[in-house]
Amino acid sequence: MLVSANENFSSYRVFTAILFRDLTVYFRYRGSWINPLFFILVVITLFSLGFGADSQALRVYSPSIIWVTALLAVLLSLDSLFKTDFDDGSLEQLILSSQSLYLSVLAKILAHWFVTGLPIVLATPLISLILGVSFEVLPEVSLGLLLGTGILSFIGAIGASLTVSLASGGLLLSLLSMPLYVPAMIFGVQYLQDAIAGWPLVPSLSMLIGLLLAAVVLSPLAIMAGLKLSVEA
Amino acid sequence: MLVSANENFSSYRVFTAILFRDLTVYFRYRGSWINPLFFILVVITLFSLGFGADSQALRVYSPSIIWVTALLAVLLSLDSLFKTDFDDGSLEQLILSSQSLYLSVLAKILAHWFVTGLPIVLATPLISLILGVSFEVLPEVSLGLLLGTGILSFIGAIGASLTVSLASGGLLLSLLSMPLYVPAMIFGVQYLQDAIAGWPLVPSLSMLIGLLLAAVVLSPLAIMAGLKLSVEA
Amino acid sequence: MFADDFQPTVRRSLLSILIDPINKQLSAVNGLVLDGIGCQKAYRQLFSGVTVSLRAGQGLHVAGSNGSGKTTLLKIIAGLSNDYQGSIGWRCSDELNHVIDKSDLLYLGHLTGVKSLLTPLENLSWWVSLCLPAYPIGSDEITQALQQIGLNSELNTPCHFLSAGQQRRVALARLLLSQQRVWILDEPFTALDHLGISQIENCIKRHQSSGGMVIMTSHQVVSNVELINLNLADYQQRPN
Amino acid sequence: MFADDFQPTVRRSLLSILIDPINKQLSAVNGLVLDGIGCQKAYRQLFSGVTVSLRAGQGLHVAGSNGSGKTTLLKIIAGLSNDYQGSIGWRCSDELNHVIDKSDLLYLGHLTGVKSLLTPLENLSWWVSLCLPAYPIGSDEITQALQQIGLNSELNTPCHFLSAGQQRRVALARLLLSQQRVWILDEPFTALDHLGISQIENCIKRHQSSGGMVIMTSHQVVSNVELINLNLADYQQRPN
Amino acid sequence: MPNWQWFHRLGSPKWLLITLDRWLPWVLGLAFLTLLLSLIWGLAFTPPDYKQGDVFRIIYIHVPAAVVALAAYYAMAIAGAIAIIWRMKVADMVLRSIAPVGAVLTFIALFTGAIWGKPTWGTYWVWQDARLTSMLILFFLYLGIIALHDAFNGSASGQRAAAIMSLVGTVNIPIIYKSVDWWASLHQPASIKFTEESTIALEMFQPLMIAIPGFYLFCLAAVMLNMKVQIAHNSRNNSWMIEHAKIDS
Ligand code: HEM
Ligand SMILES: Nc1ncnc2c1ncn2[C@@H]1O[C@H](COP(=O)(O)OP(=O)(O)OP(=O)(O)O)[C@@H](O)[C@H]1O
Ligand SMILES: Nc1ncnc2c1ncn2[C@@H]1O[C@H](COP(=O)(O)OP(=O)(O)OP(=O)(O)O)[C@@H](O)[C@H]1O
Ligand SMILES: [Mg+2]
Ligand SMILES: [Mg+2]
Repeated sequence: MLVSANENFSSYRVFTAILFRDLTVYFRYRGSWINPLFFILVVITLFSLGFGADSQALRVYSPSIIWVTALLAVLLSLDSLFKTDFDDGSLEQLILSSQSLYLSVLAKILAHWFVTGLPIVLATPLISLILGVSFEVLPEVSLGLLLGTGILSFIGAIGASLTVSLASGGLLLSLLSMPLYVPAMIFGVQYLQDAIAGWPLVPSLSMLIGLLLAAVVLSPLAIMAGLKLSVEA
Repeated sequence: MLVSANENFSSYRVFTAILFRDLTVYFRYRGSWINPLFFILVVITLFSLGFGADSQALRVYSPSIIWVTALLAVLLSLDSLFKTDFDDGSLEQLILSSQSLYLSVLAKILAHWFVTGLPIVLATPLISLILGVSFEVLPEVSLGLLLGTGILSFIGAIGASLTVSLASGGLLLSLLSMPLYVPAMIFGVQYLQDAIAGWPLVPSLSMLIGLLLAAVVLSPLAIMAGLKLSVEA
Repeated sequence: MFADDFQPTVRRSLLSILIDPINKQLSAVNGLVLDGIGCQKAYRQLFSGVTVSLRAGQGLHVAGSNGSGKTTLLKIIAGLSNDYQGSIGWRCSDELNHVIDKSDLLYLGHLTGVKSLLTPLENLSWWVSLCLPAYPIGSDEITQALQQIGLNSELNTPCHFLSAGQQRRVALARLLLSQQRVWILDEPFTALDHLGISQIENCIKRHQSSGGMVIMTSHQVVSNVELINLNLADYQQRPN
Repeated sequence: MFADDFQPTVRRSLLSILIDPINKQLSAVNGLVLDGIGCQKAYRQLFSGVTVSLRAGQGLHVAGSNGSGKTTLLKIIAGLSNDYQGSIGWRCSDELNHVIDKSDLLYLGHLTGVKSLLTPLENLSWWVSLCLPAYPIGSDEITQALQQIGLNSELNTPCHFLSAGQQRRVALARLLLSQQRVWILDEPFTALDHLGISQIENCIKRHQSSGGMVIMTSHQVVSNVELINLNLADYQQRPN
Repeated sequence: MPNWQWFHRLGSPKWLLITLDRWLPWVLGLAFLTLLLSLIWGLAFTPPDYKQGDVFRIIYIHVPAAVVALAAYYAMAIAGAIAIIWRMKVADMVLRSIAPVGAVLTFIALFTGAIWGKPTWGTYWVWQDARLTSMLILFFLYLGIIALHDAFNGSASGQRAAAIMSLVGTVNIPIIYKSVDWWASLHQPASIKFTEESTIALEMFQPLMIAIPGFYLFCLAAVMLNMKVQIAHNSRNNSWMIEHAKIDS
């Protein structure tokens, strides 16, 4: 009894320690959390620039544009998720820690999501404005981005863990993650389309939630294996 | 006399040494040159997926799509342009070399372009196929991508040199480069639109060539300063 | 009663016993056993048949020339590499137990796990929460450890401003707080000045005298610590 | 005639003379002069007034505890940092010449510039083309240098597979080919075994006897090389 | 007492190479025979389709290639699972040998499908069609696994990484299979059914039923060849391999 209570407490301590350390590191570089946001805004602006006057088309394609850009922003930032820890040996310490690596991985991804996914979600009004999406569906679009960025972070982290020991892993990461992202893409775009058109949301929403749950529960398993093999390499 | 001839020879030797070393490093990871290509293909595929059935719209927006994707592919790969050299101390040796840093920087960017820009240029037929761009304007589109990827590499390298000493420079790099890219984007998209529509190319083409020349001549100056600053930090 | 020599502090006594996975009962640990460890890298046998038995309070100095496989051996013992032959385990009252809990090992390799963006204080606190989550180590103790190892004015300077030796010290400060039974130190004296080296040596001695075990490598002479010498050259096969 | 002690090989004689930038004529170099070098980091004066004059064939051992500023001083001399007071230059027949050509300096710091993806052979060849482009050094000589420093079977193994000491050796092999007049070595003995250290010491001795200069740091005792000792502790200001 | 000898032998590259050498000619020969038979039957002796004319004959390449490409992914993922759970070197080799074959088959399915699409759908490619896209994704998945494996320069970590990736990639398989039923699609829904009446004419169906095993055999032969290459590469420094190479040449 005592042991298990103690264990729970120390798991909790490890989880928060990793979460807060990562957040400190991210915030010490002010760029870390502004960058993905800035990136998504610039790319979306570029797109609308490209679409020019045809605001009708822009509105029709906005679900795809939002998703593709969010995907790229997350992908771009995922490269460094485990990289710095690998380079300075923290990853070895993480693996050697007696505490559950599963929790550590969860904490790291969560911290990462706080500085990449969350700012994007919070920027939904701005994104909607640029793309001319009606403000009436703001809650629905935000919810979609919330679930979506979560899925993107967790799935992308698998690729990040597998490529962390490679010098030029950045693009290999995209290569590996893209196929895995497709299901999320399909349902996510579907959901946004439904939301913007005012159709019933339950089917696509439940798919998204299911995907997120599956990603949260299952992807750390693959990530743990990926990290261990990377340290061995 | 003798000294200067000798100097020319050794400059040449340094240039080729850097060029070939970088190419060796890139090719040792077979991924390095396949990845940007793959990336651009996947993203374009995703885009066309997003655009769905409306292949007419796809054709109209293909210039913007091509440019945005090429830009992202180059940006993604630029992160590691000086990073690995910085991390292992090669950059210090490069700066300490008695030979002109200007030439060294040129060689590094050229090597990088060979493995990112060139594959994209060579993939023009495939890109045109996916986006439904007519094969008749293939030479013009290829030329546009040739000039465009060159400009993107040189301008992006400025941001890369400034952010190389930062741990999470990747997205800061995008942030710095995006504004610099805007002129190139505008003229590049213009050029591709002209090419696809069969309009006269001289005005936009000459702008692109001018931009490339300016980038090749001027950006190494900024890059040299950026690298020296990064090593001191 | 059991494992008397493992009780320098109340804390460590927690670790000196082991729950036998089969009989689910506590048993005392007498030492670490390496049994016929061998490793092959790229079709070359680096070493084979490394057999050592380390009792509580003993230390092992793995010697060998550059590239002989010292780091490889240490990583195997630390559990960071699975690509080896032989077996490693605790000797618990004459029986061999192959489950080594990770909370009993402290590994410090060529890479130290010091984040250059964080300050020494933040770095060490993180490590304490990560590797010693069950112990109530407060921030006072952490500050003290850093000061003891020679970092006074630099406690709140991000580590990438520190010198090579100071960065190593941030990592080595862990030894002062460690509750782990076995220390695995790969060239701990790198970049340290004389004072630093003697501090670490004292640290190791104290650990040994409280029943801890040390496995280390160093190309420098380790003068003040009693260590069993293990020369990897003796375990190399002739190339055939 | 001039600078007799700079002519061990035909090649080095090329470097032993200097083109005076003002009078555009050749002049002999007698030594390196550091004049009142000081450096401040984050409002703290690390050292100040470091004044040394090094004659051809002499060596300087910069000593000091961890964090005293040795690496900082070496980087200043190498020209990698511009943030200092004082001046550095060649002494050419009693005059001071403040232009030090980069081709006269070899710097080897904590980071070595060895690419882990490339083989030792490729790494050294690259460095030769980069830093000694004017000399006809062939691949035979490069291979020889690597073999001499103890890398035989690893010539074509990517460096990230090599051990810590072997990687340092790849970098140190430069010393065997070097044509530079001044070597600036920051802890060259890190990770080396005894044989490696004595090899490097011999290398430095040979360089000195052919008129070269060495500026180095090391926390280990340098026994076989004659070096002027410069203790940075003597140039520190009391904290006020 | 079960005989585990074959299992341990599997770990011996020498035994494996010799076994492969023994079986390869048979598999290869059988593959060529069945392929030839099905092609001649399908191209020359089947009546043209009343709607599509002779174009439909591409089915004898397209469908087997698509079916085997998907099956190859299963086989690869299973090899990956074995490699992870039992750490068998052979499973790694199997995985790495299947990947390029699967990639090529997927490409063939894509290519022939595109060619077929032009006369029947009026376009080479339809983006919103889930089956087409998911097939493309499968292609990328194969390429990603190959690239990942090779990026580690042949170390054990690379093999594990590829195994993990192949397992993770299985999430796409149900989508590829179910896509036609889930989304309105231009593409044919599954018409070959074993439990109910097939919705395809018997004359067209029979050569197809020979072509599919033919492709399976051909795939097997290619994988075996690849494995020989893998073994030779992995054991290139071993004395027995050098002897073996001498005997061969
Ligand atoms: C690039 C485009 C295409 C792709 C990627 C593609 C892909 C596939 C795939 C993955 C299968 C599934 C095999 C299985 O069920 O295991 C399949 C089967 C099939 N395809 Fe295609 N296909 C394409 C174009 C076409 C076209 C244009 C036609 C004819 C109009 C066609 C006709 C069929 C038929 C009849 C089957 C067999 C269906 C069954 O019996 O299950 N396909 N294709
Ligand atoms: N893939 C490979 N190919 C060839 N040799 C390899 C490979 N991987 C490792 N090695 C060899 O294995 C050895 C690893 O040695 P290790 O790092 O354990 O040495 P060490 O005893 O710690 O040396 P040091 O004193 O230099 O730290 C090296 O000799 C290295 O050359
Ligand atoms: N931004 C900064 N803020 C505070 N201190 C700084 C800063 N930058 C550098 N320092 C201090 O400057 C010193 C740099 O020392 P340097 O790296 O030259 O030491 P060193 O003599 O080479 O030591 P070692 O023997 O450990 O290699 C350190 O004491 C470091 O704390
Ligand atoms: Mg070592
Ligand atoms: Mg130093």
